[in-house]
Amino acid sequence: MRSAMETHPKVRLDILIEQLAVPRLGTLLDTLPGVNGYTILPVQGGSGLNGIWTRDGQIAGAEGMMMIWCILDAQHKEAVLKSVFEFVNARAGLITVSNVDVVRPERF
Amino acid sequence: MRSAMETHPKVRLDILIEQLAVPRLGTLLDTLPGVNGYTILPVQGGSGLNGIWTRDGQIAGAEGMMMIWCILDAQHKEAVLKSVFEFVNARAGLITVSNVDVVRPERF
Amino acid sequence: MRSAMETHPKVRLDILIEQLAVPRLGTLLDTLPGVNGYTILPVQGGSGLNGIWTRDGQIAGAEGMMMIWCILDAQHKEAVLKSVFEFVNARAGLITVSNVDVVRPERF
Amino acid sequence: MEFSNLLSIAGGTLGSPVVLFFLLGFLAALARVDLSLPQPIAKTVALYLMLAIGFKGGVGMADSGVGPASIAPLLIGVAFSAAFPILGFAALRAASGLGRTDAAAVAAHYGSISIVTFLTAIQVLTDRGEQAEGILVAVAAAMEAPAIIVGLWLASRGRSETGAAAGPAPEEARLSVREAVLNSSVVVLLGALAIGWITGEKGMTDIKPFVVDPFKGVLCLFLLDMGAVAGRGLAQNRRAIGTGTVLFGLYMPLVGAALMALAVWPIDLSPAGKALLMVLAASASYIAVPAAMRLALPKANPVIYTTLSLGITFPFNVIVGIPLYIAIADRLFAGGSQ
Amino acid sequence: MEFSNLLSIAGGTLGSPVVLFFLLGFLAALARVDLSLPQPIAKTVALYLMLAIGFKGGVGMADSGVGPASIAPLLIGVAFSAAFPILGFAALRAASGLGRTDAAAVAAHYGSISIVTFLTAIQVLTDRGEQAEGILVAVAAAMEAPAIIVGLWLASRGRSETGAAAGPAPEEARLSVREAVLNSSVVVLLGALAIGWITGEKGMTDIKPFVVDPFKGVLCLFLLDMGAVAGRGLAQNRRAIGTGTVLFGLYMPLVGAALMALAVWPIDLSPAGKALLMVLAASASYIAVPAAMRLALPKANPVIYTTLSLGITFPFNVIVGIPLYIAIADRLFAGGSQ
Amino acid sequence: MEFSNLLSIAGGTLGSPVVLFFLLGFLAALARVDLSLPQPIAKTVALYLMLAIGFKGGVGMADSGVGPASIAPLLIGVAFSAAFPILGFAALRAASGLGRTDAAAVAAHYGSISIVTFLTAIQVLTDRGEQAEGILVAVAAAMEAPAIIVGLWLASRGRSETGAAAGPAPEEARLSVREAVLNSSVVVLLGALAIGWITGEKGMTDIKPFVVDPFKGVLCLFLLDMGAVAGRGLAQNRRAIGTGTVLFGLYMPLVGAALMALAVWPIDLSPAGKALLMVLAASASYIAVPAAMRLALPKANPVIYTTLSLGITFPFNVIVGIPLYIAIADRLFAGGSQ
Ligand SMILES: Nc1ncnc2c1ncn2[C@@H]1O[C@H](COP(=O)(O)O)[C@@H](O)[C@H]1O
Ligand SMILES: Nc1ncnc2c1ncn2[C@@H]1O[C@H](COP(=O)(O)O)[C@@H](O)[C@H]1O
Ligand SMILES: Nc1ncnc2c1ncn2[C@@H]1O[C@H](COP(=O)(O)O)[C@@H](O)[C@H]1O
Ligand code: NA
Ligand code: NA
Ligand code: NA
Repeated sequence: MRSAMETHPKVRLDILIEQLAVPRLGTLLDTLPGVNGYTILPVQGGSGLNGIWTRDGQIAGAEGMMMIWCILDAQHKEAVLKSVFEFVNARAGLITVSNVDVVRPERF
Repeated sequence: MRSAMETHPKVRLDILIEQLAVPRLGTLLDTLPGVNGYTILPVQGGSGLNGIWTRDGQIAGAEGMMMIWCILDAQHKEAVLKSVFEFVNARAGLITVSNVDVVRPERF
Repeated sequence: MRSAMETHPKVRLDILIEQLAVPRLGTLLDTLPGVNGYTILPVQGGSGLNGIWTRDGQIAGAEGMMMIWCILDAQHKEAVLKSVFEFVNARAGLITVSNVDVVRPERF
Repeated sequence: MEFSNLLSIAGGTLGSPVVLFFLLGFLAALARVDLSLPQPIAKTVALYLMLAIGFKGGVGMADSGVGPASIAPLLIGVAFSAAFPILGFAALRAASGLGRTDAAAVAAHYGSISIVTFLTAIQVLTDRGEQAEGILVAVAAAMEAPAIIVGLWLASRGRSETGAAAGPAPEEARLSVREAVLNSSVVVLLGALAIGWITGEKGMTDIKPFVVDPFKGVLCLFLLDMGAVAGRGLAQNRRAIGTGTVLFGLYMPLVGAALMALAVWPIDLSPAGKALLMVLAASASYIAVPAAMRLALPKANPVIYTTLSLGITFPFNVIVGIPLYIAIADRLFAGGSQ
Repeated sequence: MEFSNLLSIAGGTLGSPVVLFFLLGFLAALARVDLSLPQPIAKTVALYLMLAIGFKGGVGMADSGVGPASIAPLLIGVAFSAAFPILGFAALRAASGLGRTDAAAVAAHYGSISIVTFLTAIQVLTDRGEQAEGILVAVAAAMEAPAIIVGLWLASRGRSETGAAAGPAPEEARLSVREAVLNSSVVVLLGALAIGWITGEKGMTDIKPFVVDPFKGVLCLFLLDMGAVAGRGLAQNRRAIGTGTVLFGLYMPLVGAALMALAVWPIDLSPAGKALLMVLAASASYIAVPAAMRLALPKANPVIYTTLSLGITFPFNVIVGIPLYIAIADRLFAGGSQ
Repeated sequence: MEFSNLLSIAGGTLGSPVVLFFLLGFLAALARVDLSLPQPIAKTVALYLMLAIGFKGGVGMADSGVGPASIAPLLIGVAFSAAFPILGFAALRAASGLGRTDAAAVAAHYGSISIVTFLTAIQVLTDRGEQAEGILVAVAAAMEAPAIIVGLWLASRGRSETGAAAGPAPEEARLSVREAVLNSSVVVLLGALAIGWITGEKGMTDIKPFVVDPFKGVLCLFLLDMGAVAGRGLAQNRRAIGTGTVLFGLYMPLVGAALMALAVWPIDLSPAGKALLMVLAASASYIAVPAAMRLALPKANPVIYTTLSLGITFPFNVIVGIPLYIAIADRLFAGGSQ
């Protein structure tokens, strides 16, 4: 008997991006074939080449980043990564790609 | 000389789930053999088959998701995944599985 | 033609640590060779050997953890992990290590 | 004169900062400018309003005493909350084309009540110099749960018919009802009611600068947020719900208010109290019931019930409904006594 | 008459909205309904209360002047905070079965003070028409750090004994004390005290509608939250701490208050001021000290010290202790002057 | 007498709780103690202040009417906002060694306005018993966007020169200007202005305990936060910006205020109104413009423009500038009428 918990390989993108740009990135993702959804996680602060920042006390959204978590099928990886990288590279941000397994492959 | 930083393979689950269901998922996880802990991360918003949502302005917990991060030993992966998938599949949510290394294997 | 989206392997650290200790961990990371940045994500709650906790209602920072996300080059993995583990092991916390790919290798 | 009375109430309502801030948030959202508050603030402002309204209700009960006359509105409220979802369910199944689960979920919302609509109506009445009995706060709280129970029952009747489990598992249903009955809004509302009752006028003197004086201003801020959330939901999802369903969100409040007007006719209650019961009947939940449905009926589509109750019925009630119900109550119930 | 006086104070306290909201949050938590505020709100409400109480204290100091008589309570407070942990440590080691590190961490909490208990007592006194000297706010702030230093010293004495490092590394200890002395609550408290002192009655007129009028209502909201957090901790962890430790959380406040009553007997201070010093002595920290212990003694079990100070001693003081200490102070110190 | 007048205003400003709380947050940050508020609170307090100041401005407009005289300050404000960045850009390119993109971004900040500085100045005037025309709120709002448009134009002129795209893509520029014009602060400010205008004194009576009474106290809390953020930025980044740039942050407000003093000389406006226009001219944006620059000019270094406007010019204006501009306006414009 095959295990009921068969899993299927997919690709995970983690995109760190300025929160001001999140709506536009969302619009971009919504149009990309192969992207059926994404999830936005808040970021509290960080450190990088441009120094340290924190969300505390800020009234404007000017400073501050968000993390986008997006699961997709490997067949769309190349094209999605290309579009997203183009967007992110024009501003402050990072993208990492990794491999994950999921249970319901048809969602992605 | 062996390295002091020997690492050990473990399994990482990322579970996206409606925040209303988090207490019950927590209760479930607490009873599963092989789960010694889990961590809850807030989620700010997202997009999926049911459209876009955001946490902003919401007074009720009805909308809104959380991310559960759980590290466990590979030997329990199958059983834990089965139980968690059953729970998550009945509602809105996603699970991904990936491989990580840890330093202190006995914690998990 | 080589793909424009060539990716490069890097190492991802996820460090769960008490939020009170985050500034000191940040200071430590800033001094470690090979660490060019890190990102702090808020944590809402969790469960472990010391029971359940949640951020809700807390006025002091005494309870509460943060997640540190740090991408680095494999060549520094061993040394960074050693220093960070020493720090984290003295207090409540977890570290996981995993493999990711990035587009711009020179950032890390 | 009646019509001019309605117009004057409607004018008073529309000229009130409370409603204007709601419109500001709503219209800005339709123009894609988001004026919503950060979630921790929105939740706390809601909690504050529960606390304040509960406390004031309790002090009111301490002042005027709670006689046997208070039983009638409580019973009417509970009965309405249990019966109205059945009517709503039938209407949705007949005219809106929703499936059993979605229809049951939506119907539960309309049997239950919207505490924000209730608050807004209290403010409009206060601005007119009218005050209702403190017990109404308890009635509002008591009207949340019955509709949920009946809604889940309506959904679960599908189970036997279809073989598949359309309704909730019994354990889920039990937990969801507990959630609805014991959600933090209701507990704060009833707890503050009890504290107001215990401490009475002395307690009121103590915390009046917190619960009374800034109340209306805080309500403005809150309705700015509610308008923003309602408008955002409408802008995003108006295409996701059919015309029959949208119409339901407009006529159902009127039906509810009309039925309630009949039910409260004979009982001993101030005209303001009767108007508030009509408002409760006309309003649709968007705190307790969406949460309960999410838990107990995860397969019901939240976009439908949320957009309908928050994006359509709530603005309708704030702008059109409340002045209308008050004018009708005025005409029906205050006429005789004046 | 003394007993009836105690009863009347206790009745007054229990009938106060502030304490009733605390009980609401506490009892709801025991029934597994969480009424806690979102963290950003809880933190800001705490900050507001520090700001308000500091500012009022400063204006009080500007009004009445700060004479050499203010030195005595400051010195007594600091001495108490340094000495009391030694007594607590001995009691815990003898009767509660805690290890050195845990005992030291707990003892530090009881030498230090709870600003929320202090605020509640001020409110109870204000409700009785009594007012203490403004300098008491500075005394409260000064009592935070000494207990931390002594607690860390008690923990570190184990180092040489056992070989293993029971106590903190010196650098950790230094940073933790800095953290405790310069944590944002203390800085806002003392900063607002200074600003109140500088701006005096004129400043008070300016911001009275913010720092005075809504104060008691905000305190109700805050104690609702504190009750929720205290009850939640107790419900989750009551089995994690032994009976000897639980008893410590009940008798230690009484011992502290009694010792403080003796210490303040001879000094020149209002009865309300003396009552407040007893409250400070009886209360256990749950802002500064837990943070310092987390940092400097990561191996001490936070469940023990948090549950004890917040889940046991804090409710005990709010419900039983404060009326008791005030009644005693009344009897001992006001008797002569009346 | 003029000098003593300046001193008395400066003394009054420095002795005001509002400025003292700013200093508390600022100095604590320099001593590495962070008194900033959690972000949801900071955002909401800012929103509250917009709402309150807008509403009061609108009621003021309803009271006194809005005549053709209101056009002049509006036009002057818009013209200033469009022209001043050109001057600032030239100065930065000549004396601060900034590249084109950074200079354009900074210059846009100084043409635009800081609403917090504006609020602080209104409070100082109110404390002196002076009140400006309600229309000034609309002027402040109108001065945000022109500077952004001109700033982006200045940056984009580099495109053709260098080949590389120094300026924003047209689509980015359009969206950023929309963002600046329709950011939620501006919409709330103008929306509340409209609501105040519509509801007038009646609306004011309704929500005065929310928008007026606690206003100054809330402003204290807000400036505590702003001081903390300004001080933190300065402490972290003072080495990242050159002396020429720092000096720009000190002389540019003086230049702006002086030019504005000339511009408003002939027009029909209260001395308080003229003083406020000088304050607007002197102040640099840190809400709308940083956001627009982040979006439209991602390659401009945010450390420079944020540190300069928030860490240098804002404290300078709060402590030195506001009393100075008011004293000058007093001398120039009130002299004749007294
Ligand atoms: N190596 C890294 N790992 C994780 N996050 C990073 C890393 N480098 C930069 N970041 C994040 O990206 C933000 C902007 O980076 P930067 O533009 O280098 O200042 C930082 O504040 C961090 O939040
Ligand atoms: N492919 C995906 N990657 C990441 N998150 C997703 C994905 N699909 C859905 N989600 C998240 O799951 C939520 C519910 O999805 P859905 O039920 O498809 O609307 C969305 O709002 C997202 O937060
Ligand atoms: N296996 C695990 N997976 C994910 N998070 C964990 C795990 N174990 C512990 N944690 C997190 O670490 C915190 C402290 O753990 P503990 O010291 O075991 O109580 C918990 O509250 C969780 O947030
Ligand atoms: Na209803
Ligand atoms: Na104590
Ligand atoms: Na300016």
